[in-house]
Amino acid sequence: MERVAIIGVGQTKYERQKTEDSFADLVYEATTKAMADAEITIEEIDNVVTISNDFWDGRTISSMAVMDAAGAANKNASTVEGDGTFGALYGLMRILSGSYRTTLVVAHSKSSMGSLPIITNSMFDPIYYRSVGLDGISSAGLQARRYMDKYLVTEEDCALVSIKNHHNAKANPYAQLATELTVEDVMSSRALAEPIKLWDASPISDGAAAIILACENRAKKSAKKPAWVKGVGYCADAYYLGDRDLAEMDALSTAAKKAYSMAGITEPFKEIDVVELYDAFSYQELMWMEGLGFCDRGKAAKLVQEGVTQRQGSLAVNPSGGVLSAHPVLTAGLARLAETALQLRGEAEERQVEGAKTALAHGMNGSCGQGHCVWVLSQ
Amino acid sequence: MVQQAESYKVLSGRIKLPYQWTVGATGSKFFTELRDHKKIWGTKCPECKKVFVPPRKTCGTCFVDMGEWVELRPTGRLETFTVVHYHEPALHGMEPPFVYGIIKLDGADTGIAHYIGEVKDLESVKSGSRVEAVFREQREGSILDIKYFRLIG
Amino acid sequence: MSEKQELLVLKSKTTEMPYHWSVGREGAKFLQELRDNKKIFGMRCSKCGKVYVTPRRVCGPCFTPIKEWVELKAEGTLEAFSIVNYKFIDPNTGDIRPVPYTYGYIKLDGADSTLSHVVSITDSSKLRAGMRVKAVFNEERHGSLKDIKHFEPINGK
Amino acid sequence: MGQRVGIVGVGQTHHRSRRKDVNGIELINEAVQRALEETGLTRDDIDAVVIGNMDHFEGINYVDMWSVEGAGAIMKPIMKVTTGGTTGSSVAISAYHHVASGLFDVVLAIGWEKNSESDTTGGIITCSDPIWDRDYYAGAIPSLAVEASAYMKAYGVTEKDAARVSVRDRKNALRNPFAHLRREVTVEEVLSSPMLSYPIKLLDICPRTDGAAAVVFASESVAPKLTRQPAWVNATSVSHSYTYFGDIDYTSISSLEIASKDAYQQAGITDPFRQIDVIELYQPYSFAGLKWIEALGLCEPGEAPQLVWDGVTDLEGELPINPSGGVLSTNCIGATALLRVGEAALQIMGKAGERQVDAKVAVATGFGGCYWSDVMILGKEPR
Repeated sequence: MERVAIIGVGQTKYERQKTEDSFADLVYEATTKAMADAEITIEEIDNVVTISNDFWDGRTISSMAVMDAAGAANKNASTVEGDGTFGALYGLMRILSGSYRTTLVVAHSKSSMGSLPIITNSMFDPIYYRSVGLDGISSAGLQARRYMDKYLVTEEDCALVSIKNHHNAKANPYAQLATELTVEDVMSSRALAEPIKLWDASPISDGAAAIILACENRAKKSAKKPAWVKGVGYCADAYYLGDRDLAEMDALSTAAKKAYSMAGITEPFKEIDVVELYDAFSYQELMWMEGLGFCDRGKAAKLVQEGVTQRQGSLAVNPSGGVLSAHPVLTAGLARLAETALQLRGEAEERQVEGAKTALAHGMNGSCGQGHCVWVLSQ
Repeated sequence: MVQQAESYKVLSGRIKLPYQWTVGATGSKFFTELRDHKKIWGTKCPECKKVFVPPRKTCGTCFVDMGEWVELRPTGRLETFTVVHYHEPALHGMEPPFVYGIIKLDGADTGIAHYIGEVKDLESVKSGSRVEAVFREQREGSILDIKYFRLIG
Repeated sequence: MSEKQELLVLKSKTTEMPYHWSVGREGAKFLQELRDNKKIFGMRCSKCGKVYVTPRRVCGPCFTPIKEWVELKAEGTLEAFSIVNYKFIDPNTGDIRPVPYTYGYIKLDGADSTLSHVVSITDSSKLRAGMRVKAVFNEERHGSLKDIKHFEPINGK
Repeated sequence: MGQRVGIVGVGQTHHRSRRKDVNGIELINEAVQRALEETGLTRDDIDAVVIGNMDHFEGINYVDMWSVEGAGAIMKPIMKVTTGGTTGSSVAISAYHHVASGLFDVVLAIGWEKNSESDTTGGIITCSDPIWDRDYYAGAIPSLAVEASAYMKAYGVTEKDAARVSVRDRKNALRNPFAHLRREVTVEEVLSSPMLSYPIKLLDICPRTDGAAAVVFASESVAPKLTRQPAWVNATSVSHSYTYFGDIDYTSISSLEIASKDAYQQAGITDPFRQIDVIELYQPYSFAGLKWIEALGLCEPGEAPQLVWDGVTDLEGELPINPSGGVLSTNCIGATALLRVGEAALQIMGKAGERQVDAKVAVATGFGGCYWSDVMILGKEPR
């Protein structure tokens, strides 16, 4: 694969409700920040990929609303759904195909705008599933229970993830929920869909993120240290929840294997220094760590207990505070990529993982982690 | 809920469109059997031999049409469940706390997502529990013709 | 399967999806002026000089932030129009939208882009592209584009 | 540089106003199975899938995830591309980049819509800005009417001229077993059909359709093994400017001018009328069959009616346009632009059956969003 790198990143602060800004305004903020970061002009951006979702945006062809704000006028632009990692993949392909040199990828999310239960209920097929009324949280409850039953993971194990990530968020100026919690705080928080409680769940967030991808020639001249893309993989499992063993994550393992083989990684736990993954719920961080091959099934909780995944640990997971501390749905994956780029540059400030040379960013699509996207990046 | 800002700052509105979702011949057979005979049918893949409930026209993995219908008993095993503690009237009429489960019917290889009803003690719901379907009196040809599953034995 | 399989269609029960769209600072100022002072403001791009009547933070072609406000007259030219005379569901209400009505693109004096709104008359013989029209404001205004009741022809022009 | 890419197979459903016998997933599966059959591939041979539609037409969120069983994407990479009317061409262009990038060798592009499942105009209205446009916007017809009126006024074009375009496309559809509307119409019928919004009448405008299309893209190392004559992708271009409806100049389809010029340059086309052999135009209404072929540079402004009356764009003419019957005969929106690409590919591959014309270079276009245009050029020779 030809070498491609992230040469600029921009994020807004993630907040519960950004009343003053339309979602196009958020796109403009993230875009201009990424351009400033890369020290690049809009003329030098030769194509744009935006991330939109017509349900979350309350608008058909929602990408139409952000074309001006993304600087896409008179450029080849396209739009991908998902959490931003999939859109970034398309941006990557457009460079690898030899068609473009620099892709701006920008995602926005105003999760505060719509009804989260109704929008997530709309993920379920209208014939067999939707009328039962499942939504993003209750379906996750089904998965959490299955995973915890099968691998004897406890609610306290999950609480440790929540404690770590909300603590990490204190070092991240973009994060929304930064606080010190105890196991007791998490355990006694309001039950949503057992075993998921309020502090096991991510918040509703507004915010945007942008990255600029560049071909090797351009990246070599980059103002900031490029974060090189070493491997990518993505994969989708079966759709109906009842078709899958919800404790397993074959799609994630497949995506990770692909990304690792491209990146030449054989021992992910040893070779990867920092991980930003899509922890929409505390249990998911444990599951995805296992799916990513950092440990055997059911053993992630032990790594968390031992502090291995702390920012100072040997495998820092979500030093940004992760999705648990800010969950702008359509942006959250791209934010993971932006954070890993900052880590590899050594510019993650208070949340910097020392000596981070190789990083992994993870994104997700659909309910209960049906689809996954894995990126491996290095200095 | 979001804060109510002045209308000139935040426009409150809605998207309200009517939908008529086509069930298709395979799903229609499933629903009419449920409605007319209180029977649950699945489809069986001729290649991998998996029995899909709810039924599908095509096996998504083997990518062949599944012509064979298999009648299932209304009993099965609770694969997983969750007790829901919030109220969402836009989505269903259930009062919290109530229980969702994924039920694998005897003889089926896939699960069905549904309510677990008649639960007197929430602690009694366990993964692996035996359950049976309870049908509605008034059935209209939808997945809700099964009122819920209840614990047995 | 029997050859006479009845084919079912499921009608949606939950069709209403509520949204709270942020107008953005610029749009909010526009709507506030409309509501409080019956004034229509445009925004001028400092680079290309274009005056946009739909307020916005950035000029798309120039990719330059727009800061300057320009008060516009509440009258202008009907650039183009179309008499809508077919039935469809209005997604704002879920019901059939009343027709006929005249959908028009109005270029307010001093603006370079158009505003889409309704024109008061539906008689095609009395409408022509290029005719002069003015905004008629509602007495009760709530801070939305509906504070303009409609545009109507300016007599004799 | 990336690898060269060719289309090796096309599958589509028999398009209908309402397919009550299949749900959306099953509809998609029909097109996918046909595309696989056509290429002699199995599901295992597909490396990745790209899919698109417009969410609010069926009310299904995360369609890529929902569709996997029908799309053949279980345990495979799948991505959803969404750009409104241009979705089908955006999906095709995305599939091209998937393969050209070198990450994949065989990629399936899927476009679909089940327009019978909701109110199409109501769904389209939700594409307008909720604050600035949605209260009065009435779908695409009024803005197209504006374009048509301005065009008629500028060049003395008549409603009858446009009717001739409808007559051509509906006649061509008779030769396409997959087309939705397969009944010939006369100029008189078009002119006397109900007026929707002057000058657009019922028979000037596209129908709404249930249907799906699946197109297989393959790399240069694989494509020649799968088919005798791949349809090589010679150019792709996109013009998606504009955010607000009020900014658009409805009297010119500048996006198509920009996109086609760009595509011609990539494909080495300097004289489009001579060098292009067949066009599948995303033509949502009859007047576009005149004005937009001028935008494509086939003739001077105002000359299109004569070209059409002279039969030049008929199936037997020098430059056939819409041999498939086009959008006026079939319009399953998310599939519509992909069908243009698929039909253009069938013409290059020599697999267009009764609607086959002699073609070395074919052009497919997409239209949608804020007057956006996409162009893809396919050829017998790779570039």
